[in-house]
Amino acid sequence: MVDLSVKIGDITLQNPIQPASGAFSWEYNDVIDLNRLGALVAKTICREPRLGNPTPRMAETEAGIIQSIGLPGKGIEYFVDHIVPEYAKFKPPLVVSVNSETIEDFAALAEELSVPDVDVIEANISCPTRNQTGGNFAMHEDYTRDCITAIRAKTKKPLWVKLSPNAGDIVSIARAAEAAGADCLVIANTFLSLKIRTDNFRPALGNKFGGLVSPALKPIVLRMVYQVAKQVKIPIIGVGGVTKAEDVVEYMLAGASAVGIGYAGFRNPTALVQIIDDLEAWCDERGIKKVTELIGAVKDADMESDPLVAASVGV
Amino acid sequence: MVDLSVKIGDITLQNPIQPASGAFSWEYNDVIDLNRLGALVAKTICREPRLGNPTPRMAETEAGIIQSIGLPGKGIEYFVDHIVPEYAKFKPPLVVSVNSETIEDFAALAEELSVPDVDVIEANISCPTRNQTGGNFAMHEDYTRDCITAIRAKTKKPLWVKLSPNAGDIVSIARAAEAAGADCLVIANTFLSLKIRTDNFRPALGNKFGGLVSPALKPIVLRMVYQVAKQVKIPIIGVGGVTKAEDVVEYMLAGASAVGIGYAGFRNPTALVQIIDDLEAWCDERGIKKVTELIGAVKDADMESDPLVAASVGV
Amino acid sequence: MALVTSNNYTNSALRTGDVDTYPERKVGEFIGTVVSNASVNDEYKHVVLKVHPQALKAYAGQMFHLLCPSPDGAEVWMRRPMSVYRVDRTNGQIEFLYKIEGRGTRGMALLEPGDDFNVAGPLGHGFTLDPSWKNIAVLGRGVGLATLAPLSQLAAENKVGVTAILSARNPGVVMSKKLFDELGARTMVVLDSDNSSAVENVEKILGDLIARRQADAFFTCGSNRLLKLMQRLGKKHAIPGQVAMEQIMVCGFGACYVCMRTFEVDGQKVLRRVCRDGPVFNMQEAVGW
Amino acid sequence: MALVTSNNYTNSALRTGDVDTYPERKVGEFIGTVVSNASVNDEYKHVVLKVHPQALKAYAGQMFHLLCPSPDGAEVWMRRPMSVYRVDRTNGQIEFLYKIEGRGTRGMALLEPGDDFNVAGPLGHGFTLDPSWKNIAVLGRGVGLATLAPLSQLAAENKVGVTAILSARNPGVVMSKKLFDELGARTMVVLDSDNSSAVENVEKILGDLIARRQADAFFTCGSNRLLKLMQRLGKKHAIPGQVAMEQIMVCGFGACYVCMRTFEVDGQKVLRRVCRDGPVFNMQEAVGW
Ligand SMILES: Cc1cc2nc3c(=O)[nH]c(=O)nc-3n(C[C@H](O)[C@H](O)[C@H](O)COP(=O)(O)OP(=O)(O)OC[C@H]3O[C@@H](n4cnc5c(N)ncnc54)[C@H](O)[C@@H]3O)c2cc1C
Ligand SMILES: Cc1cc2nc3c(=O)[nH]c(=O)nc-3n(C[C@H](O)[C@H](O)[C@H](O)COP(=O)(O)OP(=O)(O)OC[C@H]3O[C@@H](n4cnc5c(N)ncnc54)[C@H](O)[C@@H]3O)c2cc1C
Ligand SMILES: Cc1cc2nc3c(=O)[nH]c(=O)nc-3n(C[C@H](O)[C@H](O)[C@H](O)COP(=O)(O)O)c2cc1C
Ligand SMILES: Cc1cc2nc3c(=O)[nH]c(=O)nc-3n(C[C@H](O)[C@H](O)[C@H](O)COP(=O)(O)O)c2cc1C
Ligand code: FES
Ligand code: FES
Repeated sequence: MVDLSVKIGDITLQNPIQPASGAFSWEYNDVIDLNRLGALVAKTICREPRLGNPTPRMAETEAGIIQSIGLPGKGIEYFVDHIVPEYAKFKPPLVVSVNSETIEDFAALAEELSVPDVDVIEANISCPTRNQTGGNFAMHEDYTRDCITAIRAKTKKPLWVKLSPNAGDIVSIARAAEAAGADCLVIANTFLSLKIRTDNFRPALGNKFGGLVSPALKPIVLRMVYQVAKQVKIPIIGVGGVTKAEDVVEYMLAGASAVGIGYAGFRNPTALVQIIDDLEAWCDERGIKKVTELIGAVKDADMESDPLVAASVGV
Repeated sequence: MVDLSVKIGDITLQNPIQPASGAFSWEYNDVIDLNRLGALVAKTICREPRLGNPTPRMAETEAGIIQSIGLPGKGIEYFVDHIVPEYAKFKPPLVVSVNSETIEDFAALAEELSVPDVDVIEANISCPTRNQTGGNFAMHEDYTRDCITAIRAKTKKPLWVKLSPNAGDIVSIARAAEAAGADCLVIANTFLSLKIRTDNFRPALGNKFGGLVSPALKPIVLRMVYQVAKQVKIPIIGVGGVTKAEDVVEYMLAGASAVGIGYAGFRNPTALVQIIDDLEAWCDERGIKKVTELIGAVKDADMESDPLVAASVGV
Repeated sequence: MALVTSNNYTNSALRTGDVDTYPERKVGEFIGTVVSNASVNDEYKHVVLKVHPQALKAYAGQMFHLLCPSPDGAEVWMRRPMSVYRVDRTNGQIEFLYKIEGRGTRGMALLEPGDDFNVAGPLGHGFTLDPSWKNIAVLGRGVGLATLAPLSQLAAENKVGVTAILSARNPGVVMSKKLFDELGARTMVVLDSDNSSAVENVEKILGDLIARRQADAFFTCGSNRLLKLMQRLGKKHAIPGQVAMEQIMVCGFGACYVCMRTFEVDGQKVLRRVCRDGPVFNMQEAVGW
Repeated sequence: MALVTSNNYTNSALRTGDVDTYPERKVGEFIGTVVSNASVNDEYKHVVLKVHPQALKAYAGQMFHLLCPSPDGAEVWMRRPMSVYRVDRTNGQIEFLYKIEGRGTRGMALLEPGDDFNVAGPLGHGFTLDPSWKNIAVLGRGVGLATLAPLSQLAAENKVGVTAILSARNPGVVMSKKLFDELGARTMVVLDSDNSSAVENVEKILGDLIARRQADAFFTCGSNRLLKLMQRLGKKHAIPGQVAMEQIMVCGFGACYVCMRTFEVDGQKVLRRVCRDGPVFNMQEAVGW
């Protein structure tokens, strides 16, 4: 039977499947055994208690949804005192996602979150509806470097950095995060989007803009993972449009060490566990002994470059 | 009955529906009456005859397709002598899309294409599979400004500029294009993407990377149109995921003056003409006298900003 | 043509006969088999599903999150929440009463006996009955009746008397009267068509019930106007109440914070999650809907 | 459950009785009505569609571009090209013979009599018969036979004799023999299971035909190996030939340049569009497939 475990820096995950931040909570233990997951990822927490954005916070689009939640939460104190202990009841490592408007506070939060039951700090520097100098630092190389440098100085916990698909040059931003001390890159957050209702001419979301979530986006995020994997040494977690075991394989072939899953768990609450089982079966059928063999194993070295040759073979 | 005509600079289109470059040719007259369209848009032409990319050039994804054609064509001479006359048989204005690896050649091509039967030059500075300093200038403000300035100096034809959704800050690039003399912005080209086959671990396209085309992407492109429309004075043509009349309305509400359509015409070869009819009916049902009333008419001025108020009304 | 499950997604939901490998579950993802899916009137249908026994734990006011089939060959991307209308433990069936609104419910309307239907639940906190209550007053309108109907089942099981006031546009769209009747409730129908549904008239009916001590608690769903009325009377006469709320949902598990409604608790406005903190809430705390 | 057309897309295709507002059209988007969709064997099905008269202009070697229904509730994003298998002008029907391969053809396999099926065509250049030809030799395998079969119809109409060599894995998957037979072709079956399909044996059969002047022209589709054989023999004996090619398509109209194949013309390799320059090409020019 295949060994599904993967290493993200010093952390070993029993398998490469984890939830995506914001699309998960310990409350999912109602429907799946959380001890089966590679990691547990908490919703992004901010310092102050926040109400979040005006409703509606979700609207269906032609092929997916847009959502704009606005990082609601009860603040960091409540989080450390009441929510971390909920996650601590389970065995997989706990990844705590954090966001702040300022670099100093971001670093301070990371420090305060570095309590024993927290295993990883995930810096969500890519919340699409925050502005680029306040919370959405991942749009720029410099902001990314400064922010991650500051956080790195304040915590010894493994530091994962969630990047933005809205950035034009994700490779440079990824390299900046790596250089500043990130242990892993999470690629990517959601795509800044807009839906206007044609019945009343109003934006469909209370917050106007929202992040697009759709399996349709997987080829874009996969391209980003592939490009970044060729340019950095730290591991990558691919997030975007994973809905089945083959998608995990595809991300790993492109260079990811693990994946995060949001939408699929909304569609099928038991999806994450099933994807673990399906991935195991997929590897076993092909005699793959360790799932890590798949990482970066895309066969892209000997592609036919002559169109005249290519167009005379196969379909 | 509604007046569907719109003005793009000095050019009047009988309606706001046109094909997207590369997804159309005069050969579509086999199935629809081309004289019904707002404009005719030719496939991007380059100077030299080009074979294009190795096959396969298209692969289906979970919710759309990726494609990488590679701008094949018989070169500019053949184009002017044989293809322009094919389009000239029809009444709508002819938009000729052009691309080059260098700024000088780009400008020279635009000049050579400025023949009487050509009504508009569309500078495709956003071909996703070309690199950023060679053909895909729309990833950077500076390259965009330099390229459009050079072209503007060489042609008096209306100059439309097709932007890239892969750029991180499309507003700045749009403003650069406007400042350099663009008469209209076409937003946007395709999203750089990758698909890896899990059966043989190989990229699905002969050219590895391709552009993603999917109705799923409309909310992203719509957001770009909305953002740019607030910051420029020249008209915008929205391109991406238009498959029905309501999508035209949505783009116009966001600030577009017209739309370009690719995928929908592949799915339903008669779609473009039907969308014109449906748009007319949609306007008539609502007593809209001129379709131009819709441009930028999104009601975004008085949105409820208090989440506590928003969450106590409606669904 | 018959649809099978999409290859793009996992298929791990429990079917009727499946062994549950995670019996600790409070909530399941189930593939029910459609037993019937009949029209109630022009706007409403009633679907009966044979389900895995785990799904039968549902009680009044709880909901399921439904993966509606596509009405048109394009995917329906989000689940739709629906109150459980009836739990038939004897036959291993659950039922939903639904209004054909948009794409999701249009997809549901296409279900035929024998079809699969993926439902997740039961979710949320439903209605609760205080042992001291002898008689309750239930006031609902439209699709709200689907939510309130199983309350009469719960009440019957707990030997609590029910007066159900069913509000509707006209006699043709009165719903659930039979179900309430069968379960021993006293039902009264008020209509827009003869003006009996006017707030003043409903207020009078409720006033009578209060006077006759037939209203130890209030229950409502489906109309903001009727909620306001019950809140006012409840406050005045110190009658406790529960209201079932609606909001657009994504997860259904309390994780995503999409389904927020405003409540006023100790003079302070707060947001709560309909899916997990509700859908049934203290009537006096609900700000509106 | 029955599918209707997706609201996300236009619905402007011509149904059987519709007035064509653009009668100049060479190509139509049609909504045909499924008359039957029966299995031919384990892998192949045969669908018969009632269509608008404009669709009946199709002839041998031309194709339609099919908007396959979803097999699984997730959209099928691209049309699939299929050769027209038979045009039945008397009954206003067109037919396709297809192999169940992937999602698109699995969706097709679900079609039931009475269902709508959106097909665009006829597209491309089909087979042509030179008036000087008296007898032609047709060699096909697998799904290639679907493309070649209507050639016998064309030949019959032009009073040209046909010898059809049908290659297959085993007797169970031989197809179209009946159709060829009915239209007066001489059919021969060669099989992998008894080794009669080996290139040497087929070469012998073709050699005989050539010797007996029964092969004024060659036609093939469905196997690269058989194409190479016919090319070689055709070159040696100066027998003209036509081959129908396949390639992944997007538009079907010649606009997108997705469907390219390599040809050698006057010693020079070029790319041509299968959808518009073909799908039928000069056999000697085809480089491979
Ligand atoms: C707790 C709860 C219980 C409910 N019980 C019932 C019931 O028993 N019977 C019944 O007919 N209806 C019930 N509803 C309402 C039902 O969920 C909506 O009618 C349904 O989601 C509409 O979906 P649609 O695709 O047909 O409509 P669309 O208009 O196409 O829906 C578009 C989007 O809006 C969302 N949406 C629209 N209306 C609502 C709504 N009222 N609540 C939540 N999301 C909505 C949908 O999820 C979808 O994302 C309930 C809602 C909630 C929250
Ligand atoms: C001119 C022409 C005529 C054809 N005639 C017939 C016929 O009469 N009967 C028949 O059974 N098949 C025929 N084919 C092949 C048929 O198009 C493919 O079998 C079909 O597209 C496979 O689709 P799928 O969704 O079932 O398979 P999938 O494997 O899911 O297809 C995946 C993708 O590859 C494309 N694709 C896969 N195989 C082919 C192929 N061979 N040609 C073009 N695109 C392909 C599909 O369009 C799709 O985008 C013909 C192809 C061409 C080009
Ligand atoms: C409702 C919702 C809430 C989200 N909240 C967060 C969040 O708090 N922090 C974060 O980093 N990402 C958040 N995301 C983004 C997801 O983590 C993930 O990046 C995205 O959904 C793409 O993955 P998917 O395609 O598997 O859904 C949220 C997504 C959704 C749908
Ligand atoms: C097959 C194909 C070829 C294309 N070729 C070109 C091209 O030559 N020049 C160009 O500017 N855009 C090209 N595009 C992009 C389209 O013009 C358009 O921007 C894109 O398809 C998005 O619109 P849609 O969602 O309506 O398809 C091409 C798209 C496709 C699918
Ligand atoms: S729907 Fe996700 S929290 Fe309620
Ligand atoms: S499929 Fe578009 S050119 Fe052939």
